[in-house]
Amino acid sequence: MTFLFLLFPSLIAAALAASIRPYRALVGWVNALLSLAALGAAVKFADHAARGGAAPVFGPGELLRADGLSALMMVCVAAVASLVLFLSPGFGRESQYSPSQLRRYQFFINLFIFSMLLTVSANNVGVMWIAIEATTIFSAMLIPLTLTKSSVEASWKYILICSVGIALAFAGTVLGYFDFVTLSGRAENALNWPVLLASAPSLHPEVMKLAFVFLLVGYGTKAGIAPMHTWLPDAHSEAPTPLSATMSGVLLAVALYAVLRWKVVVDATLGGGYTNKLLIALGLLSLVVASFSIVLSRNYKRMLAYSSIEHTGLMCIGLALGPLGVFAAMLHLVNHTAAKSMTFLLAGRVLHRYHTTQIKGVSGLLKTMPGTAGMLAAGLLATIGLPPFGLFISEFALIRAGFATGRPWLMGAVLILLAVAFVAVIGHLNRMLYGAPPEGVAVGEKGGRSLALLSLNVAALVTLGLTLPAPFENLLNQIVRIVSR
Amino acid sequence: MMTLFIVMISAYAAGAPGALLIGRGAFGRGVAALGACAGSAAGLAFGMSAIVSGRSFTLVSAWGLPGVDLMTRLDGLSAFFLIIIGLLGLAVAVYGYGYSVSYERRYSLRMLGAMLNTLLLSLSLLVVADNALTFLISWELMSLSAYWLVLTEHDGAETVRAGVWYIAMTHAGFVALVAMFLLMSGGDLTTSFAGMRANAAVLSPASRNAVFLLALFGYGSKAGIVPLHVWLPMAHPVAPSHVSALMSGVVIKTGIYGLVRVALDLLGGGPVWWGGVVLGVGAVSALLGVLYALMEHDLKRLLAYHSVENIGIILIGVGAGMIFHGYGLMTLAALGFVGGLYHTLNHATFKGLLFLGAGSVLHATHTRNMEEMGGLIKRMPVTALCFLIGAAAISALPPLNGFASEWIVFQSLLEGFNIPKPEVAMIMPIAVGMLALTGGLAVACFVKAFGVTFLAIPRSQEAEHAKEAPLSMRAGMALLALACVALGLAPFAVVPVMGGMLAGLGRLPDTRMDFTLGLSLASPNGFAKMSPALVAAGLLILLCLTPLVMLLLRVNRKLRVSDSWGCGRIGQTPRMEYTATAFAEPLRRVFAELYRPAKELTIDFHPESKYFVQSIEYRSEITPWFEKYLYDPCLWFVRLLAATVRRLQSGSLSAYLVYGAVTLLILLLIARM
Amino acid sequence: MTGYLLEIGQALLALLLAPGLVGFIRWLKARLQGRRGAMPWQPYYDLRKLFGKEVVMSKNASWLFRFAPYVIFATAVAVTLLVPLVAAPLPFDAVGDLLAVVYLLLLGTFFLALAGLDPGTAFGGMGASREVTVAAIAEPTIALAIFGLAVGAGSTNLGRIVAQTLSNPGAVINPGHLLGFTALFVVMIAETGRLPVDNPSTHLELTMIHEAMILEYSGRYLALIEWAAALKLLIFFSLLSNLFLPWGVATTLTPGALGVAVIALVVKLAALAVIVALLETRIAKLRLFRVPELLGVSFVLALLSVTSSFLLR
Amino acid sequence: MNSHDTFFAQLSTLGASVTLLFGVVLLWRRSLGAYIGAFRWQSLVLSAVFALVGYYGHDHELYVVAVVLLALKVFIIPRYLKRLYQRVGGEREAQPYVNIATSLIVAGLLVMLAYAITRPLVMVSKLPTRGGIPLAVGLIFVGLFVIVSRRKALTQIVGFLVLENGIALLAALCTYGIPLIIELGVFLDVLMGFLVMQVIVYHIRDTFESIDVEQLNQLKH
Repeated sequence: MTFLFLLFPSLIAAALAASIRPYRALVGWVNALLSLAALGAAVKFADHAARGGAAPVFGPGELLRADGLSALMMVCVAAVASLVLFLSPGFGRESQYSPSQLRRYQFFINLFIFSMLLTVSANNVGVMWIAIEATTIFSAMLIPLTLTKSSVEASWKYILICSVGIALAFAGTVLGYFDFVTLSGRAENALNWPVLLASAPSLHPEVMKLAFVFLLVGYGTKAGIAPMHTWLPDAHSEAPTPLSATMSGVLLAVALYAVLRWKVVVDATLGGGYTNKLLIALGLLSLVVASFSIVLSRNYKRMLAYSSIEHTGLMCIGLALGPLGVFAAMLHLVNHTAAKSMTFLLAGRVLHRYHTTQIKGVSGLLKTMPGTAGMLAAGLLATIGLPPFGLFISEFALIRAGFATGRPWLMGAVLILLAVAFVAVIGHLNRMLYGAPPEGVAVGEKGGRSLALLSLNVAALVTLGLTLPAPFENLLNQIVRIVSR
Repeated sequence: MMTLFIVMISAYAAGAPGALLIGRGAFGRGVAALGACAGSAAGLAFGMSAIVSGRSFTLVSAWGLPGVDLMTRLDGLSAFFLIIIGLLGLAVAVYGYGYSVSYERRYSLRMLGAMLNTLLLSLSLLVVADNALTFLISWELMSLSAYWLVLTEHDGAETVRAGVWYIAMTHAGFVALVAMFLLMSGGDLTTSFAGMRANAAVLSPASRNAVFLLALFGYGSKAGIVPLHVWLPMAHPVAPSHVSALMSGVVIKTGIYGLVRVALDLLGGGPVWWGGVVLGVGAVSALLGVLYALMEHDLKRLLAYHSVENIGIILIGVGAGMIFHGYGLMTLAALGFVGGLYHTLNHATFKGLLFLGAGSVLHATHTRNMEEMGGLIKRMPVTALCFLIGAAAISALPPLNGFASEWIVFQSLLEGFNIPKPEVAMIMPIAVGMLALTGGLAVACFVKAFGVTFLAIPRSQEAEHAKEAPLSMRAGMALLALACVALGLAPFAVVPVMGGMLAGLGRLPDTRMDFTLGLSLASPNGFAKMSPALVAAGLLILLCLTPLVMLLLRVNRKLRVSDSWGCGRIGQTPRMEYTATAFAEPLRRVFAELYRPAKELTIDFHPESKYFVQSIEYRSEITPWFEKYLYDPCLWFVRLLAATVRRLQSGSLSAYLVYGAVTLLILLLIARM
Repeated sequence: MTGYLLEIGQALLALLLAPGLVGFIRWLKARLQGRRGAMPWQPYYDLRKLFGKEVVMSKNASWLFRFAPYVIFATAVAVTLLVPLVAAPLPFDAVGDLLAVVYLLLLGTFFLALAGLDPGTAFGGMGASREVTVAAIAEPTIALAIFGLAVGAGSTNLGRIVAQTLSNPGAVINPGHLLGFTALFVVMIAETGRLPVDNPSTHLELTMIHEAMILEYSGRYLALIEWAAALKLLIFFSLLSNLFLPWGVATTLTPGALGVAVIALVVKLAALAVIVALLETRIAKLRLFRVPELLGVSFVLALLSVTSSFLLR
Repeated sequence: MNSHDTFFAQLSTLGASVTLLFGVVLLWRRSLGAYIGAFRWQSLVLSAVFALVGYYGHDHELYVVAVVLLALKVFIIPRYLKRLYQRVGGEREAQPYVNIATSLIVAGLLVMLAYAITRPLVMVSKLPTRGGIPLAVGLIFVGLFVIVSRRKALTQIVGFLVLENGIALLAALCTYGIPLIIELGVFLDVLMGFLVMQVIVYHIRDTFESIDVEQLNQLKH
C-alpha cells in the first residue's frame, strides 16, 4: 500500500503537468507538495527497515520490494526530489523559462523521479533495468530544455553513451538469467532478487564473471565510473540546475545501487574477491581521473561534476572493503547526496547572477551574494571532507576500513588523491569567493526561501558530521547485513 | 581541577558564537576578547596547578557523541603546553581588543573573534586529546580556524595565495598524520593513547620507522621545518598581527608537541638514527631560517623566518635528547628534551612579544617595510622597550629567557662526548657550531631589525607621525615582556618542574633531583653551572655602581645636544642613513653561495657629462631556494598529470564510446583468464 | 669571604691593568716600527681627559645611546668577575661558565651596535653592520673552542677547566689543546678588533669597524667604551693564557701564591702583547670580505681540535 | 540429442548467422538508406528466429514477442528512420573513422573474440540453440563497433538498434527469451529511447545544420 504512496505522487504530478496547459505556478506548488507524500512513504519504509522488520513486497510476482538498502535509497531520492521540486523554476511570476518549457520540465522531471523511485523499489532485476533505462530517456529529454548547441551536444552524448551502456547491462542481466535457467528451468519470478540470491551459490562462476563484467560496465557507465564517465561532466554542466542537482545527487547513487545489487548475487557465487578487485581498480581509476581533472578545470559546474565522479570512485572502493567499508560507503553516499544536491543548486544561483560558468568570471562572491557564498563554501568544504561535515567522518571511516582490511598502500594512494582534489577545490573556491566583483553584477542577496531550504542540507551534513542517530545507524547496519552476508 | 577545565572549554565555546552574533563594535570585540581571556586564564591556571601537583589524570573519557567518542587526558606534557597556550592566549586576547579596532567596517570582525576563540579551543583540546580521533578532529579544527584567520584581510591576492599554500601544506601533513595513527593503532582510531602505546610496542621495526617518518612529515609541515617551511613566511605576515603571534607562538608548536608525544611517548623512543634525523633537520632549519631572515626587510616576514630558526633550535634539543635516549643515557636525554621544550616555552613568549610589537608598529605606520620606518623609539617608547626585550631574548642574550634555554641545549650537545660511538658523537660538535653560528646571526639580524625600525631618523611620513599603541595593546606586550624576563631569571625554578613533568614518558627517569633547585642552574653530573639570576643581579649592581662611582669621582656631567658629525656636511636627511639592505650586505656577500643574489645596478648619467649622476638604482633579490628547486617541480609534475588526464575528455563522442568498448573487452578477457 | 674579596680584587686589578696593556702594545708597536711612540701609560691620561670633557650628543640619538656605554662597561666588568685571573676556583664559578662569558660579551656587542645605529649616520651603520658580521662569524669558532676545552676538562666552568689542566700538565701539549689555542687566538684578534681584522688606530671609513661605531661618542661615554674595549682585550688575553697554560694561577688563597699569580698574569699578558705587537707590525689589514676566510680557517682548526680531543679521550 | 533437435539447432544457428550477416552488411554499405534496409531485414530474421524458438521450445509467449518485434522493428522504427533520413537530408557515411575494408576485418576479429569469450556459456548451456550464442555476442560487438566507427548520428542510432537486436538474439538463443512482461517493458524502452534519440537528432539538425557528430566536440575538458 505504501508503495502506491511512494510511486504514484510523481506519476500524478506528471499527469497534472501534462494535462494543465498553459503552465500555471499552481502546478509547481502542487507537484512539490505531492513529492512530500513520496518522501513520507520512503521514510516509513526506512523506519520499518531500521526496526529490522521483514522487507515488504507488493504487486504481481512480488514486483516491488523494500529492504533496508532500497529504503535508504528511496529516502535519498525522495528527499532530493522534493528539495528540487520546491526549488524548481516556475513558482514565481517571472522565470527564465517560457510556460511551455516549464510544462515540459514539470512533466519530465516527475517521470524522471518516478523512474528512479521505481529503480530502487523494484524487486525484479529486469524491472530495475527497465527503470534505469527510463531515467536516461527522461533526463535526456530535459537537458536541452533551452536549445543551445552545447545543451544539445551534451544530451546526445549523454543518451547515446548511457543507452549503449545500459544495453550492455541488459546483456549482463540476460546472462545472469541464462545461468539461472540452465540450472533450474524457466521460472516467472526467476529475476526476482531474493530468488536469484538464493540460487546464486550453485550458479556457474565462469558465467557469472562474464555477466558481472557486462553489468559493471553497463551500470557503471550510468554511475559515472571512469573510464565510462565521459558523458557526466557535459551533461551535469549543461543540464538545467535542478536536473543536474538530481543527477549528481542521486542518479549516480541509483546506478551504483544497481551494481551493488548484482555484486551481492555474484559474490554469493564466487566469493568477494573478484568483484572487489574490479571495483577497486575502476574506483581508483575514477579517483585519479577526477581529482586531476579538478586541478585544471575552468568551469565550476564541471568541477562539481568531476568531484561527483571522485566520490563515486570512493564509494566503489568502499564497497570493496568488507563490512566496515560498506558501512562507510553507504554513509558516504548519504552525505554526498546532501552535499552535492546543495552545491549544484547554489552553483545555479551563481550562474543566474553572473551569467557565466567560468571560474575566473566569478569573483567577489562574498561581496555580491554573501549568503550563497557562505553556503557554497560550506558545501564545497564538505565535499572535500572537512570537519564538522559528514563526509569527513565517512571518508575517515572508509580509510580506516582500508587499513583494517590490510590495504595501507591503496589507502595511501587514496589519501594523496583526495589531498590533490582538496587543494585544487580550495584554490578554485578562493578564486570565486574573494577579489573584486566584475562590474555589472548586481550586489545583494535575493531569494531567501531557497537558501532557507538549502540550509536543511547544511544542517543534515553537520548533524552527520557530529553524530550518528541511532535509527540511521541501525538502518546502515541492516544494509551491511544485506550486502556482506 | 575539573571545574577549571570546564570553565576553559565553556569560555571559549561561549566566546565563539558570542563574537559571531554580536561581532562589531567595542562591545563585540570585548565579548570576543573576554571569552578568549577567560578561557586562556583558566587554561593557564589549570596547567599550572596540574604541573605543580605533578599528577597526570583522566579528565573526561568518552564524552559527547555516540560513534565519535572524544577522550581527553591531562599529563605533564599536556599541562605544559596548556600553560603556553594560556599565557599567549591571554596576551593575544588583550592585545587583540585594541588591535582589531582598525578592522571595524573593513573586514569581518565576527569571523575574527569567533575563529580566534575556536582556534584557542581547538588548541586546548588538541593537547589534552587522549585518542587519535580527538586529536585529529581538533587538529583539523585548529588548521581550519587558523586558515580563516589568515584570510581575515582577504582582499589582497597575496593573502589568498598565502591561505592556499597554508591549507595545502597543513592538509598534506594531516594526511600523513591520519596514515600514521592508522598504522600505529592498527585501524581503530578510538583506542586511547594507552592502548596505542601497547600496540606500538609490538609493531615491526619497519612499520615503527614508517610511523616515525610519517610523524616527522606531518608534524614538521605544521612546525615549519625546512623544507616544509614555505607557508610560514607567506601566512604569518598577512595574518592580523595578534593572530600571527598566536600562530608563530603556539600553533606551530603543536608540531613539537605531536612529535614528542608520538616519538617519545607513544612509540617509547626508537633507534638512534631517529634522533640523528631530527637533530639534522633542526640544525638545518635553524641555520637556513636565520639566514633567510637576515635578507628580509618585511618586519613580519623576518619574524616568520625566525620562527623557522627557533623551531630548528627546539628540534636540536629534542633530537639530542632522542639520540641519548637511543643509547639509554636517560638523564642526558631528559636534559635534551628539557632544553627543547623550555625553548618552546621561551620562543612562545618572545616571538609572541615580537609579533605584537611588529603589530603595534604596523598599526602606527601602516607598513611592514622596515626601510620606511625609523625613529620610532621616541614616538612609541613602550613598544620600543618591549621589542628591545624581545629582540635581546631571541638573540639569546643573558639574562633573558632565550639564553637560559639555549644554554641548556648547548649543554646537552656538549655532553655528547658521553656517546660511546665517536663517529656518532662527532655529530655534536658540528651541531654546536651550527647552533653558535645561528645565535650569532640572530644577534646580527635583530640589531638590524631593532636598529632600523626604531632608532635614528624616521624614513617616511607615516613613521614621522607614528603614535604609541593604545593601552590594551601595550598591556598585551608588557605581559609577555614580563614573562620573558621572569622565565629568564628563574630557570632554576622552571627546569626541575619540567624534569618532573617528563618523568615516565618513554621510560625517562624523574630528573627533578638532577636539576637542583639552587639559585644556579646545574646540568646533570655537575657538568656545568650557571645562574642567570645572579648574572642579572651582578649586571644590575654594576649598572648602578658605575654612574655612582663616576659621580663620586666628580667626572664632567655636562651634555650638549647638537648635530651628528658627518665629515663637515651640514644637516642630515633620512636618505643618508644606513638602510636595512646595506646593513645586511656583508652577510649577503659572505653567504652569496646560498642566496645566489640577482643584482642589477642602473645609473643614469647627466646627458652632458658622465661625471654627473642623476640617479642610481640598485635592486637585488635573492633566489627563494626551496620554492624554485623543490616545489616548482612538484607543481609542474601535478600539472603535467592533470594535463594528461584532461586529454581523456577530448570532446569526441566516438573516443568516449571507444573507452567503454575497450574497457568491456579487456574486462571480459580478464574474466576468461 | 676571602674568595669574594678576591673576586672584587681581581676585577679591580683588571680594571687597573687594562689601559696599561693597550698602551704597552701601542708603545711596543711604535718601537718595532722605529717610532718613539707614546709612553705605555698614555691611555690613563686619555681616560682622565675624556672623563673631564663634556659630552656632545647627536640630536637624533635616543636614550639608548646614553644607556649603551654603561651596559658595555658593566658586561666587561661582570666578565672579569667570572674569569679566573689570578686564582681558581673562585666562588663566582657557579654564577657563570664559559658560555655565559661569551654571551655576556655578545650582549655588550649588541648594545654597541645599536648605539652605532642610533645617531643615524652612515658611519655608525657601517660600523655596526661590520661589527655584527664579524661577531656572528666568530661565534662558531668560540663555541667549538669551548667544546674542546669542556671535553678535555669535563666541564665548561672556567675554574674546573683551569684546575683540570693544572692537575695533568701533559694535556697542554696535546694537539687538540694547541689547535684550540690557535683557533681562539684568531677569534681574539677578530673580537678585540686588532689587525688584520680591524685597525684600532685608523679612522678611514673604508677600513674601520669598531671606531666607526663609536664615532659619535665623546666625553665620559667614550671613556667608558674605550675602557671596556681595553678590558675585553685583557679578558681574552687572560682567557688564552689561563685556560691553555694555567701555570701560576693560585689554587690556594695564600698571599704568597696570590703574589706569584699576579706576577705570572702580568708576565703572560706581556708575552701575548709582544706576540700581538709583532703580528701587527708584520702583517697588513685584510680586506673586509677576506675576514670570513680567516675565521673559516680558525673554525676548521677548532673542529680539528675537538676531533682530536675526542679521539684522544 | 535427437534429429528433431539437431535440425532445430542447425536452423537456429543459421538464423543467428544470418542476423549477424546483416550486421556485417551494415559495415559494408555507405548510404543511410542501405543501413535502414539492412536493419529492417535483420529484424525480420530476428523475429523469425523468435518464432522458431517458440515453435520448437513450445513457448507461446515467444510468438507474442515475435509479433511485437516484427511490428516494432520491421515496420514502425524503420518508417520513422526513413522519415528522419528524408528530413535531415541524405548525407552518406562519406568517410567513416574506419574504412570499409578494415571495418570488415575488425568485425571478423570481433566475432572470433566473441567465440573465445562465450566459451563457458556454450559449455554450460544444454539447449540445442547454444551454437548461436557466440554469434549473438558477436552481433553485440559488431553493433558497438558500428556506433564507434561511424560519424553520422543516424548511423549511430542504427548501430544502437543492431546492438539491441544482438541482445534480443542472445536472450532468445540462451534462455528462449526472458519473461514476457520484462520483454515487453524492454521493447517499450527501446521504442521510447528511439523516439527521444530521434527528437535530439532533430535538435542537432536545427542547431548544427548537419548531423555529423564530428562537430559535436565543443564540450571538452
